[in-house]
Amino acid sequence: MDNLGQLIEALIFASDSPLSLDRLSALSEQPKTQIRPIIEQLQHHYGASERGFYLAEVAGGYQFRTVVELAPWLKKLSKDRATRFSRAALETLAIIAYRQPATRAEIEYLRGVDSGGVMKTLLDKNLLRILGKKDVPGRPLMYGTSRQFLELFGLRDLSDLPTLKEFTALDPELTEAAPLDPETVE
Amino acid sequence: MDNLGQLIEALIFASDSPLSLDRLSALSEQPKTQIRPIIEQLQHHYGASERGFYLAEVAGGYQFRTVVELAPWLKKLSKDRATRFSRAALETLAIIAYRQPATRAEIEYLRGVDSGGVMKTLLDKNLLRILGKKDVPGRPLMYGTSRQFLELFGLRDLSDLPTLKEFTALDPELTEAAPLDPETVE
Amino acid sequence: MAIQIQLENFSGPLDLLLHLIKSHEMDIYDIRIFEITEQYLTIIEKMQQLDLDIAGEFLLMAATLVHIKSRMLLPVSDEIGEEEEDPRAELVKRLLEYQRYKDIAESFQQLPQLERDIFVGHFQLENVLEGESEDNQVTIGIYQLADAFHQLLKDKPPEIFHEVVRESLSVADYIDRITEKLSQKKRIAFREIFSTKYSRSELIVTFIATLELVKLQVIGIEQVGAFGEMWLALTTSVDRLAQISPEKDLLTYG
Repeated sequence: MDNLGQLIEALIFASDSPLSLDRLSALSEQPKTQIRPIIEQLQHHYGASERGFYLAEVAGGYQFRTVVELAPWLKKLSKDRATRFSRAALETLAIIAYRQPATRAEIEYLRGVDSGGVMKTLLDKNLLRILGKKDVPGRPLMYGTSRQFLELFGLRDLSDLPTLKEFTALDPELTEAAPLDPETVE
Repeated sequence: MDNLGQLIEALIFASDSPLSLDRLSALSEQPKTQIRPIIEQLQHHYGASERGFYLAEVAGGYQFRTVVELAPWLKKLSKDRATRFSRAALETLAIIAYRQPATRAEIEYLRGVDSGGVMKTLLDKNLLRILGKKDVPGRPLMYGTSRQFLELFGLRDLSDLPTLKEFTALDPELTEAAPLDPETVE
Repeated sequence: MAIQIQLENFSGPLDLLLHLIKSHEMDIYDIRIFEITEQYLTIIEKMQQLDLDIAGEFLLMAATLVHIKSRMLLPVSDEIGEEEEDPRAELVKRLLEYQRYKDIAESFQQLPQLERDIFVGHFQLENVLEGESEDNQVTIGIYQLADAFHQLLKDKPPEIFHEVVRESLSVADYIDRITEKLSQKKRIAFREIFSTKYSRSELIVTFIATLELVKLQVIGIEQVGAFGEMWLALTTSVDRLAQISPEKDLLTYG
């Protein structure tokens, strides 16, 4: 593969949107007549040898795309990553970690949205546990974090969690969030 | 290229972070012994033919990356994507990379300046992580570098960092990180 | 020596000291402390005259230098047999160690950096994510956990708990306002639906109205990146909007 071919391949690879012939020509500072045969070569290369991706022509430009047949396998990439959580899960976990024992109502008040689903997921993943029932009318369940939670975050115990004060101490410009209930927070 | 090869290539291609052998094995539902030779094949394929990108081993996994020689051309693609690191940020990163787990006090003693703000920025960029609290009075938070740090600089792991000996060998005693004066630090 | 030095150009007092040592061709192990202290103080004074803010750390180092200087002036007593430590020793150690991390930082700068020199692909997984609600994934660690909690508390003034939203502010009205905005534009930023003129109660009702619309699956929310802008878009036709109106009466927030 010659140098221009290498460059065109890398440009298409690295761009986050399809690159048109015009753009490729501008970026590589080469005339389109030079680039066209390279595109054809690349299309041939990736098309012929049954590779994992091919050079697609989309939206007036060129872009590498994974082959359609592999979609069922690639779907799994976006799921179950141990260290990746949805924002909702992270928020819920954060509230429970810092305010335990916490009731669902408290969590939903802080998050402002229904949190039943995400709490169920966290319970299923063994990151939460039920601590008992709260002695108030309705006797709601109280939740806390589990041993697996500590393991996931590499904490020895809950006192290893940074307090809000320590957290805001990092940046003098961060104003310390007013704790709702100072006793529970710190 | 056989089917498993095609799948492995597509998985690595489509993932937004490096994929380890373990993850590739889990995603493809094939034993690692099957995957290892495929990786080697891919490394060979992309390495030998001077393509625009190659299969890099980084942060404990595999990822396609553009070849470094093309940097001057590819830069044009990244108008505002690249993060420019300040000297302060790089110094802080350097200290933490080599001395982790490091406390904020240690970092500030070495740098001679308040480093809370710059540490916060690095934490926000996921380049640092909190490792827990140190077992000394006051239990200060300990910091270390993250997987994203390895990805940023294309390191396989921390041992890929140049050894301290390679830097300013003015003092033969300084081959290792100098012990800090505990009184000044804590 | 012409004082062209800008403190901002130095990452701290150690950096400035190293610069002075180098520019005066001194041996770092045998710093001429009188000379260096004088140089250092001149710079600091000049800065003060120019009314520039000098960070406390620079002043602290000035004090340290003066202290070392004064200790150097003390006669070394022969009576105490023990070898007395060079008053400069601690500073030298710090300077050497700092110099080293400064060099490492410089080498980091030279390393090929992702998104600056080296790039990874940005792929379209064909037919993969279509129709799938891509839960906004975030990397988590202790820091992210603490940050999430901090954000929640910060965005939540404590008093709201017992606040009763007045009858005059009906969620239904605000639902109408949001859907009206959305039917004019294809998608709008989450922040845009909150007028800056809104009172806190109005902000809350607008927020509840947004949640209600998401629950009714009339609008969708998408977020680019972990803390990126959130975008709202209608997921239903304008015709269907009319049908949800009766349900709005059931909303009990008003």
